Amino acid sequence: MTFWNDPINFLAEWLRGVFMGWGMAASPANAVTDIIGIVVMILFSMGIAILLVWVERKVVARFQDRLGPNRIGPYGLFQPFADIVKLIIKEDITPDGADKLVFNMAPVISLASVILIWAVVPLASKIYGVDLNVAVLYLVAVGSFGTLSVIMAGWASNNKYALIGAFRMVATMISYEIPMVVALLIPTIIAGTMSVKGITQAQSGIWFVILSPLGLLLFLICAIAELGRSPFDLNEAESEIVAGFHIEYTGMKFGLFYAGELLHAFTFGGFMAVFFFGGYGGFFGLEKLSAFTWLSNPFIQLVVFLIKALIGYWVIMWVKYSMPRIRIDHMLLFNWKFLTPLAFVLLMMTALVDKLLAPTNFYVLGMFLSNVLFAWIVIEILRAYSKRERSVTVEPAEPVAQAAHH
Amino acid sequence: MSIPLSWYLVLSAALFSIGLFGVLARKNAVAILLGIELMLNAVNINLVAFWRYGSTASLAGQVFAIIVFAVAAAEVAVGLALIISVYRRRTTVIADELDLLKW
Amino acid sequence: MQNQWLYIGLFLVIGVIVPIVPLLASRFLAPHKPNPIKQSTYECGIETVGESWVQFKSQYYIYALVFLVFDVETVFLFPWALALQKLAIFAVLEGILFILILLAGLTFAWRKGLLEWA
Amino acid sequence: MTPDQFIFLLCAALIIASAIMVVTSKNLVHSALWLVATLFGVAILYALLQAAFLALVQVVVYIGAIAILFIFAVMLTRRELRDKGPQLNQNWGLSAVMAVFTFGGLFYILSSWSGFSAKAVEIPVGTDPLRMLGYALVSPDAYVLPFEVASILLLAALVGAVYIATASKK
Repeated sequence: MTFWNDPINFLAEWLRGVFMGWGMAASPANAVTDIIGIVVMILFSMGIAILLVWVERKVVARFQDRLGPNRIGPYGLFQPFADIVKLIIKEDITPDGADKLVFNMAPVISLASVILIWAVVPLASKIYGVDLNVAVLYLVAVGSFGTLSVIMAGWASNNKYALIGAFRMVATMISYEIPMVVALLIPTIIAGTMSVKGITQAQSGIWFVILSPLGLLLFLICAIAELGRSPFDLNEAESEIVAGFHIEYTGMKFGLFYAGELLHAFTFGGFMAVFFFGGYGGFFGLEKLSAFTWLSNPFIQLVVFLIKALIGYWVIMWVKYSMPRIRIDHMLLFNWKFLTPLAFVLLMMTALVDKLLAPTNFYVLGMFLSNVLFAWIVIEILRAYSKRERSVTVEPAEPVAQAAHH
Repeated sequence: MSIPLSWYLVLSAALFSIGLFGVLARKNAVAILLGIELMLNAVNINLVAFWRYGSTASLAGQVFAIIVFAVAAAEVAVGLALIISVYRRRTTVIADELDLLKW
Repeated sequence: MQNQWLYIGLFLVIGVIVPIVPLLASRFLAPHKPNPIKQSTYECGIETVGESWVQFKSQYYIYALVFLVFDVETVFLFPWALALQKLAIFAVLEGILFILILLAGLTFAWRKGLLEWA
Repeated sequence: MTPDQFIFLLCAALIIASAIMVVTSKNLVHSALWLVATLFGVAILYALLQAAFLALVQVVVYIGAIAILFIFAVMLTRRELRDKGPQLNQNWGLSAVMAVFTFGGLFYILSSWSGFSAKAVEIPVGTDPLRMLGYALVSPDAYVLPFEVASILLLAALVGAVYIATASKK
């Protein structure tokens, strides 16, 4: 074991040795090492969040044909630090009539719920917090704390806009959680495990995006909705309710919500990579070839994972900055009348095809073609539906005048 | 696992009693349902503890806990729907004031 | 197994402490000069009217209700999905029956006009 | 005291304290939030009992769905909970006595049972309770019937709740 093929365990062993050298017993030394590991992991995620502030601002600027931050540091890279300093020294206002304890707890829970996800993120085959055998469900469970923090913030602010924003956000989050869970069930079925590391390893041959492209689409849409980002950003429709549930939050408390959202978006990008694009793994088993064994080096894997996660994050940003906002009723109807039935039918189809074709040679082809066929059917149904809708909306030109008599 | 089964059972009994108190003493119907939730959780602690301390090969305890989850969800859904329906008609959720049905 | 959860627990504790640190820093570094205007509820400069905890549209509640039922059922599918590869085809169909019952509920809610934002 | 016991006691203190807050808090939203704390404590207990799946289901179902529904319901029926007057009815003293007696009775019955202070057996290495649960839930000679019945129960609850919630609109 050297630093280069197993950095975390190498450093942990070294630290443990140091602590034992100071006369510590074995189990406290282990505990302290673990705690240091956790702190490093969390600080790493926070470092990413800080970097994301810059990425987000720079990318949105480019989308809108602006320059973005470019004053502090090269390419404005140190802008986030200036932002943090500003947020910390800004006066923190608690509105009158706010429920103080709940008001102060909400941003902490919001960020903590995102940080908790990082306990299971497989950054590389040997760089991860813990390989939980129920990790997929863990993601869903941790997400419910995010929902809770939103409703706490909206309720405690003593502000109508905040409450309305919170209700919209919570309605979106809980509605889209159903197809999200289904989208998570699909990799679980294909890989036969709920451990994210196991799912990554199951993709060493072929990425799940080929086996279930519709699952990926489902996951992406639900991830955007869970994040409350455009086109699902009803929660903070600036023109109506200013900022939604965090309207009354100032200074660092707002900063925590903001950091949480950015980190959450990146984390979703990361999990998109884990569930559908082979996670830290190389490309279609490339690392098994003797010329590419260097791909299974943990540092390379870490870089590969971060690049894939960034691409996922970029797609989420791309959608955010090029889509208009959808009305709340349309958004909820889209989920309950389209996405949820689609998700369940897709789940049934995946389970059946997986079961029937797994022993045969046509597995990959069958899975892919069944997805294509299913997508085609859905598109045809949608086309027929929209044709009918259009024929309905053209008609009322005359009856309107008649209706006025009643 | 150095915790004896009795700890779990006593904790669960205490939780059950607190829930019972909530059900009996609260005025607000929503609060009464909160008490029922506590009681259901007490039951679930027992079920899971008995699974763990009995034979782990038989999954009856876990399966029953899952059924209790489903029952709790069903109870909350119907119970709260009833409360809201009553609230719409009578604009009150105080259980003592819902005394229209006397016979 | 247990150690994994201990690890998650530690992660939880530290994950809560990390957001609190900047809040505390802000408490010591930021000015604190409250006044009634500053602390009033912000509604775009217009003075706030009536209670802030307004009664909201009950449709949100209906969605939450449908969500509750669906959430419970989809979560129960996880053990089935996990064991799927080694299940007999009959058992797979059992799971599919479970999903179909779920979809029947959705169809009911749909037919009843419950999903409409009316 | 072993670390396990320490965690258990912390967790038990959290559960009991927040459960008491649930039944005594004047503000119902606070009650619901305290319920979240209680439920979270119970989830930790499940993790301690090595029922990882149930611990997570507890969080997803109770905190993610049931608690949210409770908060929604409280806000929908807010007119009455402007925290005026006591939240306990006049029989609360009697109720407290009954609760204490229930606890005493349960404690007495349990402590006279022979298995009261049983120790846990180690889960055999190599078994995966979660996967076993997956088989058990859908295999015909195990629990497939309760599983499907639970689904039908939830369907019935959905139908009933929806009917009740919409009937009063007209």
